[in-house]
Amino acid sequence: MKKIFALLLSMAMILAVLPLTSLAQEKYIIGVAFQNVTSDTEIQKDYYTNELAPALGMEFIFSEAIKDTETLVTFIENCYAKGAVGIINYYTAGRGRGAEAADQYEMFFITQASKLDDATLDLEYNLGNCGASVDGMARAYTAAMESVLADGENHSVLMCTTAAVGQVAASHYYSTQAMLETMQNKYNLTYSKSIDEIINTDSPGEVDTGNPNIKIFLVPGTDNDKTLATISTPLQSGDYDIFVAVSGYANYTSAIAEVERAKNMDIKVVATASIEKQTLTGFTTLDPLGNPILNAVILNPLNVANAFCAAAIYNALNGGAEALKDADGNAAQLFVNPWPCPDAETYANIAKLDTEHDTYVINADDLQRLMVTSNPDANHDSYAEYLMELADIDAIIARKIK
Amino acid sequence: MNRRIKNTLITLAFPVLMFLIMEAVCLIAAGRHVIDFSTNLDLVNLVRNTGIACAITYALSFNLTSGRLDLSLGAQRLAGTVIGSNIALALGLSGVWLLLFSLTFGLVFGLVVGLVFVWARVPPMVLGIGMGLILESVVYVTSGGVGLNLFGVQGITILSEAYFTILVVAILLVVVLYLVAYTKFGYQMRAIQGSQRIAQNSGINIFRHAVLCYTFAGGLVGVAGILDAAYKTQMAVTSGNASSGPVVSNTFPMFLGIFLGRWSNQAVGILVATLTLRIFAMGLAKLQLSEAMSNVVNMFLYLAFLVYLANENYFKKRKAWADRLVEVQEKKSKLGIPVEA
Amino acid sequence: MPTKEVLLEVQNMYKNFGATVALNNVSFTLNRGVVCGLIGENGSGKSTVSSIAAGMQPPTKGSMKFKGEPWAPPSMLYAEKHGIGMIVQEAGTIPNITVAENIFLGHEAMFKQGPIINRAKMMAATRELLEGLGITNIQADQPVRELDMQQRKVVEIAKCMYWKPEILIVDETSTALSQDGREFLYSIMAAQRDNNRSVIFISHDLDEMMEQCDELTVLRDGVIIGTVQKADYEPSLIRRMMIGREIQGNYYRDDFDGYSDEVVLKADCITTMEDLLCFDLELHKGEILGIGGLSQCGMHTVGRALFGLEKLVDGKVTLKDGTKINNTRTAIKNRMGYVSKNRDTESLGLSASIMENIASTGYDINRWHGPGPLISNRKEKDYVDEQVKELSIKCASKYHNVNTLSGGNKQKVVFGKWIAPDSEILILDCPTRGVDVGVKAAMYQLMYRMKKAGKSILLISEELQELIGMSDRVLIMKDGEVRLEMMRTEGLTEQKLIEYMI
Amino acid sequence: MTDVAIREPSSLRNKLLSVWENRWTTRLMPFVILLLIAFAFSLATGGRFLASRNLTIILNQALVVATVATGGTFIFATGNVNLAMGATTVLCETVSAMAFLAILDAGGSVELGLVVMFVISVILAVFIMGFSAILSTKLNVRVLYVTIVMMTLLAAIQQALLGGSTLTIPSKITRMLANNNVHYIIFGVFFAFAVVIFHFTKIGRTLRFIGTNEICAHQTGKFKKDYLLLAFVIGGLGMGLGAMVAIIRSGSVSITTLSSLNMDTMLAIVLGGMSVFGGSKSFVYAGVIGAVTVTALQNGMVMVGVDSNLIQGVRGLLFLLLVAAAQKRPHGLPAPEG
Repeated sequence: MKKIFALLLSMAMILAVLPLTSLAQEKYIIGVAFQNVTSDTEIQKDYYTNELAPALGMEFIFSEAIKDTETLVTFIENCYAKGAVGIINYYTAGRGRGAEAADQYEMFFITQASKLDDATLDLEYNLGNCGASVDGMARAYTAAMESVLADGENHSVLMCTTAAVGQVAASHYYSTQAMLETMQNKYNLTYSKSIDEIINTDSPGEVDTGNPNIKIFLVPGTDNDKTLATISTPLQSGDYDIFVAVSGYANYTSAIAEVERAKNMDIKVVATASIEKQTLTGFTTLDPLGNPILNAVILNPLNVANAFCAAAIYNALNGGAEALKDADGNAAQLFVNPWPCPDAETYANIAKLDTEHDTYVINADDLQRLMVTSNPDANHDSYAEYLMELADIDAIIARKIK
Repeated sequence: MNRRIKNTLITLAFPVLMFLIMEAVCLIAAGRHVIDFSTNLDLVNLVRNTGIACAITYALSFNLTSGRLDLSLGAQRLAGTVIGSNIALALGLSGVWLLLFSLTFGLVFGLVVGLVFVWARVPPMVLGIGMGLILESVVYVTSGGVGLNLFGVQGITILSEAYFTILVVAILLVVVLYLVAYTKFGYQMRAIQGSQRIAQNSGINIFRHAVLCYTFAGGLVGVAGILDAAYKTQMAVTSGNASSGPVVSNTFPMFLGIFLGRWSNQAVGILVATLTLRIFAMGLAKLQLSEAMSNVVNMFLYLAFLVYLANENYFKKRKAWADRLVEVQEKKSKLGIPVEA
Repeated sequence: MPTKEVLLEVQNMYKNFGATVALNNVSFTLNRGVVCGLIGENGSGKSTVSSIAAGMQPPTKGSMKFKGEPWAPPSMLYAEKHGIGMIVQEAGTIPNITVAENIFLGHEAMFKQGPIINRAKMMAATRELLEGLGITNIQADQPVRELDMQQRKVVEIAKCMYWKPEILIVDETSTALSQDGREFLYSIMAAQRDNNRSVIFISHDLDEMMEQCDELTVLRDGVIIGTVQKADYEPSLIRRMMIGREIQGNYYRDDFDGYSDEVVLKADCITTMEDLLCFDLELHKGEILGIGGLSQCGMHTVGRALFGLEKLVDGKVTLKDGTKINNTRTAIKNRMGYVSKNRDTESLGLSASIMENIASTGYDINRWHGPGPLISNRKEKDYVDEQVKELSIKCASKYHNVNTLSGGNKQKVVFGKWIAPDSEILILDCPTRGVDVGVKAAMYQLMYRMKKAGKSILLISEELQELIGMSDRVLIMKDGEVRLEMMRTEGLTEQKLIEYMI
Repeated sequence: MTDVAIREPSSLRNKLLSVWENRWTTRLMPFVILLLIAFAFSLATGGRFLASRNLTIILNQALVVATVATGGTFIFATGNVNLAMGATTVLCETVSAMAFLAILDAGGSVELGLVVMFVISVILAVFIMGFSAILSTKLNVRVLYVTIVMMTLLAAIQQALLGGSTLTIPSKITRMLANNNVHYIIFGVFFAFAVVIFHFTKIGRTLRFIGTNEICAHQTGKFKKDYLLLAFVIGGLGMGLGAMVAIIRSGSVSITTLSSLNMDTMLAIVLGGMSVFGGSKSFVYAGVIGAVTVTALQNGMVMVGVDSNLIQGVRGLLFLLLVAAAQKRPHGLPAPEG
């Protein structure tokens, strides 16, 4: 027995030294750590592979759904093993430890989140965040709420706040805050508790608005069977005619349709969504009372964030890392402004975006502006400025949709 | 005849009693009814959840009663529903066709797992994990990572109608009742549960039987999957055999169902048990307990039931022990041996 | 006498299990309307030839003819359907299903009516069958777990009779039956003969065979010694044919040395949930105390109770120094050992190696110097090697699994397990069951050597020959009580013992 | 005759069977599999796979599962399956992290915090496992179902404690621990302890014998209720220490942390060559070998460029094939566990 193992071991060693397949090294290998694998993930993958990869000379490795910091660190280490030089991370809770791991293996690291992790700001390879701008989100939600409250009637709001509690997801927190403030200004409500306290209560319940015919009901927690059961009670009371969801809204639509049919009332739906077929169907399909299922949407420009992240890593790889740091040399916090979309017509145009080369909001040509090799003064401020430009959806439509 | 009536009464007592208890608790604690009849949303939720849980529990009962805990049932549910429905959608079909395709593909994947079990003859726990991982990958690849998206698809609302769901559950009940009580398959199942050796010696093909168990279980979870996906308009891809979570938590209604089966039969018992537990869950939701708290309460109830089930004849044994002692005293006095106090 | 028509013909049949030869060129014929008895000691091959005829296992060589046609049944089901039914010794019913379902196990399709199996028709057929056989105390829809051992055997008999077998094979079933159960069996066999069909009745109980069978074929070590017709039955002749071989040396003990009257183990009016009620027993130093009786007489429970395996409702089991034995750990700490009747399921770890099995009693003995839990591999190896050499256990290596050994060697491993820690008191429950003759002789010599070394042995056995041959003192039990106590010196004979057994 | 007919194996097949059967083959098979995997991947990646940095990466990744699995082998040896190993480890991680942060907030020193965190994690894990064992033996509910209940109960308790939030240990502290190889020391000490107990003491032998034949063990004075408790307690020790290794590696805990740990641990133990029915074919290093094999597979396949979601399917397939190959194919169906 021992002889066989000795033989096996030595063979393995010899073959290991002999590099049989030389790994073509000219492409930058970048790891992309997704948090969820859903339909919009596939759209983003197409953008990465068809548009960003050729333009930036990169090769992307896509992860499975990463739900905890261990898996994120493992993915980063495995990417390093494959020769990756950069990581784009979507798992916000793991951004601190992820930045550290990437720094240890000298890989540039950028996360799509709205709030920096202060412990790892100074790490050399940590390029910071490029996430939804919190006040952008707040502005978008205020606009969306105002569009559904425009008729001046009394309205009551049932809202799924998902990860707002404790600002686990900053964008969720500020969207809820925007809703509460809009309602407060519209109907000059006096909340018995501070808005921060209201958002941070972790059991579902009605908010004390001080105005009997204006009701607000908040449901925290991830969307699953339990949240579906919890919203049934307030929903079927018929008191709430506006439903707001900061993440998925699709799995509540059947329940909403049921109540609309039973109570013969229209429940308007306001939600965060991404540019994908499902959002178009939401606007075009009619609910039992003949109104569109989806009334107002806050669109997350996912591919914009992806383009900036990839470009940031590209610049860092080509000596432009310092330029990306913020004023006092720390990791940057770039904000992508969501696009408010109050109705079907506006979405009809937006839907045409990001379908193929010409309609990508940031296609290969637009990228030149971000790449330090073709635009030497691409830096933190120029990125921020470009991002502000992209806040205006109408300008983009005008430019991209001929 | 009165034995049959008595049994039916006992069987029905469980859900009715649970409803009354939860109604009382909800009214006192939260001032709400367990089931709010103003809209039929609660009714739809109750019927759908019971239907889904009942289908999964039937699927579990086929294998667990023969000592096989199949951890790949969740992945079979995912594969049957996503792949089946996607193919139906591709063919331009909708509505009930989605149900039929999910059922068919559930049966197919159940058959695959059964055949692998009979060929590889690895322990069921190992088979479950292995096949669970494989099936989840197959679903990811075939659906291009998108899973099943029914949002806005016409004609699927029928699948979450209360009456349609009741009809589906009724059909499941009849089919399972027929399979378990009136077919050779059912007789053989009980025989194999008793002793695999004697059953095999009496000429029963235990391999064919195991494959049938896995196949029927796959079909049932396919149905459960589409009923769930139709209501939530989507079913996302899972990884790390996370899809086995909901399946394992259905062992409670299964044991309760087998226990209730004493007064009727296993098929009716499992349906009644699932209904009882869903009413209980609805009550907890009405009390607006957080998800964590309702899980804790559910598990304590499950543990208490398991303990009762394991020590059911505890009192019978103690009584028999006492009777035996009396016999000893009599014998001793007869033999003239001094009887201690 | 009905015309002599040959029903079954067996020609030059051989069968061996690995090394042991079970059947050695066996040929015989069975005529219609005959209750033929196959008698012989354990391991004589009587069960083997019948189980081959009933399709339980294939012969290694040789052929059979049934009603003139060549006969090689692939399974018991096939044989049952085509005229040869068999009742086996071990339990053949499934407890959690009803009597009807047991009887028609594997044949449910017979009651198919359209798409469903007609349960009512199955129940009716069962009731009709039970009434036909005069069985009244068993209901068709009763789950078998509610029946006691007797009734379960009766159900097995009914299951067999449903197919109206041309040949009914009854393999050692009577030992499990009470008196009325046996009467029922004899009536079935008589009915079989009157309907011009036949029975093969297998037992090692000579008196029962002589009473019930028209002819007796005697088997010894896989060879047919001869067939005796009912007219010229003569017990001593048959017994000599059964045992016949010149016993090399003293197969059993031939000495009459007594034992010391020091009591090493005492059962003081013990009562268990079943079987025993105020039962007393004393075991002396250097004594081989034999306990005999039918298998349901409670003797096995005595063995288990003395070793702390049965919870005592009342009374106590005490050692010489008064320590109470209430569980196996205390028993073993006080150097007791127990060999169970069901060797493969209770005395051995089949999937473990010989090493692990024998070493399992030596964990505290083979410590790696000092009180700690550490075990010295070297001491443990010697502990096992000594037993393998001492008992000459035939095995490729002590690291091989026990399930690769023959029956005899397995029993040696069990003995080794208890002899290695030098146990003072050994409780042996049917120690030589299913063991070939050579190993039996070795075991008897071992028991004798242990007695001479002052160890005490409680020998529980269903074989009267063994009890008579080895015991200093014999207790015969029936229904949980000692009916007879005889000393070796008073000349033990089967006749005297059997009277008190039945 | 009670002996079942034994087929007359032909000489070649007999020789093959005896090689397959003999003691050392079954023990070394997992090593061979690991070597073959390493060999295959180093071939495909031109040696990058065997680069020392990558080997340390694999070891680091496997450490958590290896620690928990080493504890798990004690439970598996008795022929019992425990579905709550992952939930127990994560709950210990949560409670001990909360304690640590509380001490830090209250101004206590880091060292004190670490010691308290360490002690709480181990004691809580041992308590949970001991409680499960007693629950099973005293109230005679099957072990498998007790663990199903515990799995959900512990996850619910963690959710009640944490809600949606994530606890983070300051990375300065976890980095300091990692640089001093504390996680290697934890694993090393526990593994050494486990090897001694499992292979050189009466406890290890008894656990395996109970796994082989519970009744026979009882008749040789070894009671399941005592040794099951012991197996669960040592298993708990592994989980408490596994929680510490996890904290050092990731430094944060949330309700989704290590959600597939239980499955990975069972995968590792079985892939390491142990039978799910326990018994004599159990050895304590199965957990480690299995954990390294699973991690090497994952790492290698990423390097070779297999899509992440496909990797899982390949892992499942290899798991089934290796287990089927390593066992003697039973002629009936595997004995029921439910």
